[in-house]
Amino acid sequence: MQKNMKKGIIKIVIVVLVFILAKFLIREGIIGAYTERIIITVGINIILALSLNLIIGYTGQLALGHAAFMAVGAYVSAIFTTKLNLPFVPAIILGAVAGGAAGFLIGWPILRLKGDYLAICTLGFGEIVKVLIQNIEYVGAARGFSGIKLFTTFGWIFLFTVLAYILIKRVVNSVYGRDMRAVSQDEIAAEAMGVNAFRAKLLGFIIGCAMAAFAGGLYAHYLMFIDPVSFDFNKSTEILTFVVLGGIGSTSGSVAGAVILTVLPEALRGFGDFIKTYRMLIYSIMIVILMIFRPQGIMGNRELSLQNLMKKGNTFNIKGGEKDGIA
Amino acid sequence: GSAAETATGTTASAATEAAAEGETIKIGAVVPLTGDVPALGESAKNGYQLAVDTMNANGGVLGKQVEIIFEDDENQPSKAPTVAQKLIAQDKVVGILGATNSKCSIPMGPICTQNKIPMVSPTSTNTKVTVEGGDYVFRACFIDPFQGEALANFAKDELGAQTAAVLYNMADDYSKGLAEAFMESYTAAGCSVVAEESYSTGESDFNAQLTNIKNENPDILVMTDFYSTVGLIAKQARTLGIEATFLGGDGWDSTDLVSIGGDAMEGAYYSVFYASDDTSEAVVNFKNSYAEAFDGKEADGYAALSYDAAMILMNAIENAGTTDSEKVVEALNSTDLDVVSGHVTYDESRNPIKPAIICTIKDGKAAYYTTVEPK
Amino acid sequence: MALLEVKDLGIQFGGLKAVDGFHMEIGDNELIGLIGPNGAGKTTVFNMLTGVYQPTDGEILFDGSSISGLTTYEVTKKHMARTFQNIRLYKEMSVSDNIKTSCSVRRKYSLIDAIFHTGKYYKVEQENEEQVQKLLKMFGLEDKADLLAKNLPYGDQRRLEIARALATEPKLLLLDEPAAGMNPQETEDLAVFIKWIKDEFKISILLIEHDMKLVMGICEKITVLNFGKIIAEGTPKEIQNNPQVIEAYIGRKK
Amino acid sequence: MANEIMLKVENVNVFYGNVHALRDVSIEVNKGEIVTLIGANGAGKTSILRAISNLENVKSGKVYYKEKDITNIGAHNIVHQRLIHIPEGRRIFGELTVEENLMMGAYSRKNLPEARVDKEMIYDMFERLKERKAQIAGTLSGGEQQMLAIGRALMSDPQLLLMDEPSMGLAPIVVDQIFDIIQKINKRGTTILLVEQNANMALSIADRGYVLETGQITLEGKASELINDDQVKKAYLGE
Amino acid sequence: MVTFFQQLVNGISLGSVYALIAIGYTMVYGIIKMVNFAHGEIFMVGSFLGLFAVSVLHFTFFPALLFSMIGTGLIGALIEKVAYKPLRNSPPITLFITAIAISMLLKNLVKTNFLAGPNPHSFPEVLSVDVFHIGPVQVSYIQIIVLLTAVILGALLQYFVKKTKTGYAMRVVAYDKDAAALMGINVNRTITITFIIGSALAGAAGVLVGIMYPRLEPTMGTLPGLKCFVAAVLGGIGEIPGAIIGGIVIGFTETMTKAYISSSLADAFTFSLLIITLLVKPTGLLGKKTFEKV
Ligand SMILES: Nc1ncnc2c1ncn2[C@@H]1O[C@H](COP(=O)(O)OP(=O)(O)OP(=O)(O)O)[C@@H](O)[C@H]1O
Ligand SMILES: Nc1ncnc2c1ncn2[C@@H]1O[C@H](COP(=O)(O)OP(=O)(O)OP(=O)(O)O)[C@@H](O)[C@H]1O
Ligand SMILES: [Mg+2]
Ligand SMILES: [Mg+2]
Repeated sequence: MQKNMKKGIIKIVIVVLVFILAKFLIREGIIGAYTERIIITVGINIILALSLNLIIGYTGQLALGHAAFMAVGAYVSAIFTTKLNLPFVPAIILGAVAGGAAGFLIGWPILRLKGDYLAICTLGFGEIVKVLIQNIEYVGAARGFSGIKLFTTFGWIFLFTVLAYILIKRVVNSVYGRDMRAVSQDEIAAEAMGVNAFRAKLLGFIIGCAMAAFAGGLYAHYLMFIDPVSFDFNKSTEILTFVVLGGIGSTSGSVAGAVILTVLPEALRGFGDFIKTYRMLIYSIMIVILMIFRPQGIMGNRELSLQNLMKKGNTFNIKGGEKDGIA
Repeated sequence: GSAAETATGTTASAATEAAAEGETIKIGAVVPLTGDVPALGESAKNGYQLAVDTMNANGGVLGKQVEIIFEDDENQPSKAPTVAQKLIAQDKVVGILGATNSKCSIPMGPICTQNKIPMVSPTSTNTKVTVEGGDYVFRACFIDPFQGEALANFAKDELGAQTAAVLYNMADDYSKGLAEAFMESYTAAGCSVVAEESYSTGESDFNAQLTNIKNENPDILVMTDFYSTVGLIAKQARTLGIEATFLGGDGWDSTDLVSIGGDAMEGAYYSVFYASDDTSEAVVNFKNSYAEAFDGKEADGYAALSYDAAMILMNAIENAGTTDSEKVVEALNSTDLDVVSGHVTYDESRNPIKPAIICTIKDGKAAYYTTVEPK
Repeated sequence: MALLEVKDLGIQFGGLKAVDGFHMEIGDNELIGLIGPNGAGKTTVFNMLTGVYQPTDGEILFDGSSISGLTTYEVTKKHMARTFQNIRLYKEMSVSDNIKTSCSVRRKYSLIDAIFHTGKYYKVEQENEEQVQKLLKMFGLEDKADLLAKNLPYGDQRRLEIARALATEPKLLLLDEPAAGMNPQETEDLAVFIKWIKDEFKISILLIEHDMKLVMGICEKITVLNFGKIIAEGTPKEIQNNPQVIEAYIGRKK
Repeated sequence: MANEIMLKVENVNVFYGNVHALRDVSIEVNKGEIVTLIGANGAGKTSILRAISNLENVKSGKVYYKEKDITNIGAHNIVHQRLIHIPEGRRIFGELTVEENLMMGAYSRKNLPEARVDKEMIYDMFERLKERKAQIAGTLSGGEQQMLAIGRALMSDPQLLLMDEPSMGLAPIVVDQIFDIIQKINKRGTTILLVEQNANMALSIADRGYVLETGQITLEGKASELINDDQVKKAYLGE
Repeated sequence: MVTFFQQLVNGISLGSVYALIAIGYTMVYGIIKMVNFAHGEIFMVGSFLGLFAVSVLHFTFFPALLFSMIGTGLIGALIEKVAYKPLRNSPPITLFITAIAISMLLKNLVKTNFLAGPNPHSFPEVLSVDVFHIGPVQVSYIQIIVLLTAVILGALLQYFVKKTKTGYAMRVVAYDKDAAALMGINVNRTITITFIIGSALAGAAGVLVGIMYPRLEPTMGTLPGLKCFVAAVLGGIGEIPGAIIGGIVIGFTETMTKAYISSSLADAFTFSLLIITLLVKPTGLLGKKTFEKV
C-alpha cells in the first residue's frame, strides 16, 4: 500500500511537471500554434488508439467500425453544446454515454459472432452510422455540422489524455482486464474457469466505444466542424493502424503508435517536393515494411512502465510481470 | 498563444525576418494534392502557380517576388486547419489561398481570422465558408444559392422545363448543397421536382434510381456531381431511354465529361464560372499560358478560379501597399478587378458579385451558351 | 447426500448417440475414475457436466441443486472445475495471470473499485496474489511465474491447468487425461500428486485416464464406458477382472 | 554391422529464438530397424523429428537420407522420397472427412489404384475408421484421430516412418494394437524412428534406442540393454 | 409492374457485378483464411490493364481480358511473396493491416503521373453495350455477359477447389500448413497459385466491369472491394457459391431499396441486412458451421 502510494505520488508529480513545462513552452511561443495543434491531434488520437486497443488487444475482437462511435460522440456532444447550450464537459460526457449506449446496442447482438464475422458487422455498423448521419438534416447531413464552439484546448486534452491512459491501465490491470484477456486467448477455457465471456467482451467493447465517443466530442469541439465522411472506414483503419503499429495489446504501444503516425505525416511536410507529392505512397510503403519486419508492432506486447525505467534502466518488461504503469 | 508568438517573432528575430521579407512575399496555398480528389488539387495548384509566375514576371507585388508555398490537406476537414496553422506559424505567410472544397474551408476559415491572415478560397461554394470563417475569409466563386437559382431560372425560362428530376451524391457536401439550392429555387419559381434520387461516393450503377426517374418522365434531369460521375450517369440514363435534358453545375467543367459520357452528354447544359471557348482576351491569354506552362494541358474551371483567387489576393496586397493584414482585408473588400472568370467585386459577406455562365455540349465540346447576371 | 448425482444422462450428435443412460454418484472427497475405449464418450460426459454441451436427456444434481441447463461459467461458480484433454491454457498470458484469472470467480470488486483503486481493490488483489503464490508453490511453478504459458514444457502446462482449475476453489475437479504425454516416471509422480491434491484441498476428483497403472493405483471407484454406455462399475480390482472391460478396453494382460 | 544406413543425422543444432533446443544431435537409423528416441518432456524429441522432415530450420549440421543430403530441402520434397512423419498431436485435417483425410495421405503417390488397396488394408486395421468413413474428422474422439493420423501416414507408402508419440491418448487395447501394427509395418519393410513416452513398450519392440536430455543425446545402445539400464529405469520407466 | 421487372433486372445485374468480384475474394479467403483487403484495388488495376491493352496495345476484347488476368495474376503473386508471405505466422490482424496498406499503395501508385494519373479515364467500347428488350424490360448484352461469367467462373472454380487434387491441396493448406507439407504438398506454391487465381479473377472482373461502367479511376476499387467483402461474408465466406448468392442478394437489396424505399438509405439497408443475416445465421447463408471439439 505504502509503496503504491509513493509510486502514485511520484507519477502525479511527473505528470504535473510535464504539464507546467508544456504550458510554459506554449506561452513563450517555443511550442508554436502549429505544434500545439499537432499535440492536440496527437492527444485525441491517443485516446482513440487506447480505446480501440482495449477492444482488439484485450477482448480480442476485431472491430472495424471504431470511427462510428467517435462520430456518435462528436455529433451528440456537438448537439448538446451548439443547439442545447450545455457546457462543454457535461456535453462530451453525454457524448461518451451515447457512444457507450451505441456500443451496447450493437455489441449485445454481434459479440456472439466470431472473428471475421464480427469484423464485418462492425464495419457494416460504421457504414450505417455514416449513412444515417448523411440523412439527418438537423445536423447538416453531408454538408456537415458547423458552428461548433471551440472548447478543446491544450489543457483539456492533456488532462483527458492522462485520465484516459490511467483509466485504461486500471481497467486492464484489474480482474476485468484479466478476464478480457483470458477470453481473447481461449473463450472455452475462460468460461470453464468461471468467466462470463460474453459479459467480459461486452464490457470491454462498451468502455472502448464510450472512450472513442469521448474522443469524438473532443475532436468536434476542437475542429468546430464535423462531417459524416470524416468518420468513415478510412478513419477506422487509421485508428486500427495506430494500434497494430504500436503493438496489439500494449497500452504504451498504442500511445507510441498514435504519436508516431500522427507526427510522421506532418514531419514529412518539411521535406522537398518529391516527398510531398508521394507522401501517401511513402506512408503506405512504410507501413508494409514495418509490418514485414516488425509484425508484432513497435512495442510487441510489452509495456513501458515507470517502475521498469527506474529499476532496470531502459529495459522493457514482459507484460506478465508488470503490475501497473503510469497509473 | 498567437499574440505572444508575434511578439517573439518581431523581437527575437526581427532582423532576419526583415531581411527575409525584403526578398519575397510569402503566400500559402492549401490544396488537396492527395486524398479523394487529387485531380482537383492538381488543377488548383497549377492555377495558383501560373498566377504567381505571371505576377512575378511582371515585377511581382510591392516590388518584391511572390513565393507560394503549397500544403496538402488531403481534402480532409481535420487536416485543412492544421495545414493553415502551419503556413501561418511556421512559414509566416501573409495570405492563404484555399481550401479547394467547402468542407475544408469551413474549419480553416476561423483559423485564418483568428490569426488575422486573409484567406481567399477559389471554389468553396457553401455559404457558410465566409459566414463562419469570419472577416478575413473571401472567395473567388459564386455561392450555391446563387448557382442553384441561376440553374433553376435557366431551366424554367430558357428551357421551358416544368418538371425536373434531381440526382445527387448524398455523401458529398458540394453535390448535396447545390442540389438543395436548385430545388429550392426551382419550386419557388413554381415548377416541380418530380423525382429526387441520390447515391453515394464511389457507386457506378445508377440504374435503380434512373428507372424511377424514367417513370416520372421529367423535362430535365439535374445532376449536381462532378464530371466523372455525371458522364457515367448520363450514359446509363440514355441507355435506359431517358430523354430529359441534362443540367448541372460547375462540377461538370472538364474535358473528361465528354470522354466518359460520350454522346449521352450532347445537348446538356451546365453553369460554370467561365466559358472555355470564350474569346475574350483574358480567357484566351489564360488558356494559352496555362497550356504553355503545363505541357499543353487544358485549363479547367478549378484552374481558372484558383488563378483568379491568387490574382485577387495579390492585387489586394498591391493595392494595400503593405502586407499588413488589416489593410489587405480592406483592399480585398474593395476589390474591383477583371479576372479570367469575369469582373469581381465583393458584397458585405465577402462573396463575389459576378455572373454565372451557362455552357452547353455541342459536337462533343463545351460551348458558351448564355450568361446569367446576379440579381 | 452425494456431491454429484447424475441420472440417465444422454446426448446425441446427429445420428450418433454419443452418451446414453449415463449415471454416476460422487460423494465428498472421493477419487473416481472414468475410463473406456477411445470415442466411448468420456470427454463428452465432462462436457455435459460443465455445460459445454447441453445434454439431450437426463439430470445433473450438484451440491444439492440441479445444474442442467446452466452455462459453463455458472457451473464453475457452483464449485466444479475441469482441465482439458488438449491443453487449453491462456497461451500469451503469464503463468501467474493464468491462475489469477480463476481467482476472480470467488473474489471480485466493482469496476468503480478498479478505476479508483479503492481499498477493496487492494485487498482483493492482495488476496488473489496470495492465493496465486500459494498455488505456484504447491505446483513447483514459483520460479516460472512470469513466463508465458506457451513457453512452458508440456508437463508443466498440464500442471498449470490443474492449478488454474484449483484456483476456482472447486469441490469437484474433473481431470481429462492429465498423464497424456508423460513418461512412466512422470506419471507416477502425477499419481502421488493427484492424491495429495484430493487430501490437501478436501475435494472430490473425477479422472479420465488411459494409463491403467495410474487409474488402478489411485481411484477408489471406476466407471467404464463403451459406445456411450456404462459397461461396468466398481473397485479397481473388480474392473481389472471384468471380462467385458478386458475385451473392450484393457486387452491382453501383461 | 554392415547395415545399410537409411537415415543419418549429423551434429544437428536447432534454435527457437534464443532457446537452443537441439545441441549437436547425431543419430543413425539403419534400414529395416525400429529405433526409438526416449526422453523427458521438452527434451527435444519432437524437435529432432521436425528437423529431419524439414519442418524446423536446421541451424547447423546435416541430415542424410539414403545418402542424400536432405537438410533444408523443403518438407514437401521429403515426402516424395517416402520419408513420412506422423506429427505430434495428430494434425489431421479437421474439415475433411475420414476418407478424404486418408486420400490426402496418398497425395504424393502416382499410383492411385495401389493407394486404394492400401486404404482398404488400413480400414481393416482400424475398423473404427471404416465405420466413420464419412464423419468430419474434427469431431472424432482423440483416439480415433490418432488412428486416422497413423492411417493417413501409411497411405503415403513410407519407407522410413517418423512417429511422434503414436500411443498418446489411446486406450490400452489400442496401444497394444498400435505397437503390433508398428511391428507389422516394420516387418513389411518400413524402417521406423519412434518417439515415445511409453518407453517400456517402445524399447520392447525397438532394435536400438537413444536417450535425449535437454537437447543432447546422453545415451545410446541396443534396446534390450537400455531397458535394463539402471539410469534409464529410474528416469523413464518408473520404479 | 414493368418497373418492378426492370428493377429486378437492374438488381440482378448489379448483383452479378458484385458476385464476379466476390468470387475471387472468397476464394483467397477460403484457401488461406485471409481477408485480402487489397482485392478491390487489384480489381482496379485489372481495369486499367484492360484499358492499357485496348487503347495502347490495340487488343480486342479477349486478348485484353487475358492480358489483364495475367497481369493481375502476376501482381497478386508478387504481393503475396513480398508482403504477405513474411507474415504467415502473424496474427490475422497484422495481415489485415498489411493488406490495407497494400491497397493504399496500389491506389497511390496508379494515381501517380507515371501511370494512370489522378484523372478518370473512360473505357472504349470493345464489347457491345447494346440493349435488347424482353417485352418492355430492357437488358443489355454486357449485363448478360457479366452474369454468365460470374456463374460460369464460379462453377468452374467450385469444381476446381472441391474436386481436383490441387483444390484439395489448397483446402488442406488452409487448415494446417505443416500437416499439408507432410502430405508432400508444396505449401508456398499452393498459396501462390491461390493468389494468382484470385487476382486473375479480379482482373477479369476489372475488365468486364470497366466495360459496363466505363469510368476508370484509381479509387474505383474501394467501394466494390468493401461491398464484395460484404457479399462474400453474407454468402458464407470461403464458399464460392455463397459469394455468387451473396453478391446477387446484396445487389438485389440495394436496388430494391433504392427503387422502393429510399435511395439515400440504400447502404444502411444493405449493411443492416448483413448484420441481421449474420445474427440469424452466424456463418452466412451457405457457410458451414465450424465446430470446435472440446
Ligand atoms: N460435436 C460432436 N459432433 C459429432 N460427434 C461428436 C462430437 N463430439 C464427440 N463426438 C463423437 O462422440 C464420441 C465420443 O467422443 P469423446 O470425445 O467423448 O470420446 P472419449 O471417450 O473422450 O475418447 P478419447 O479417449 O479418445 O478422448 C466420439 O465417437 C466422437 O466422434
Ligand atoms: N515453437 C517453439 N518455440 C519456442 N520453444 C520451443 C518451441 N517448440 C519447442 N520449444 C522448446 O524446445 C524444447 C524441446 O521441445 P520438444 O517439443 O522437441 O520436446 P519433446 O521432447 O518432444 O517434449 P514432449 O515430450 O513434451 O513432446 C522445449 O524446451 C520446448 O519448450
Ligand atoms: Mg476424450
Ligand atoms: Mg514432443
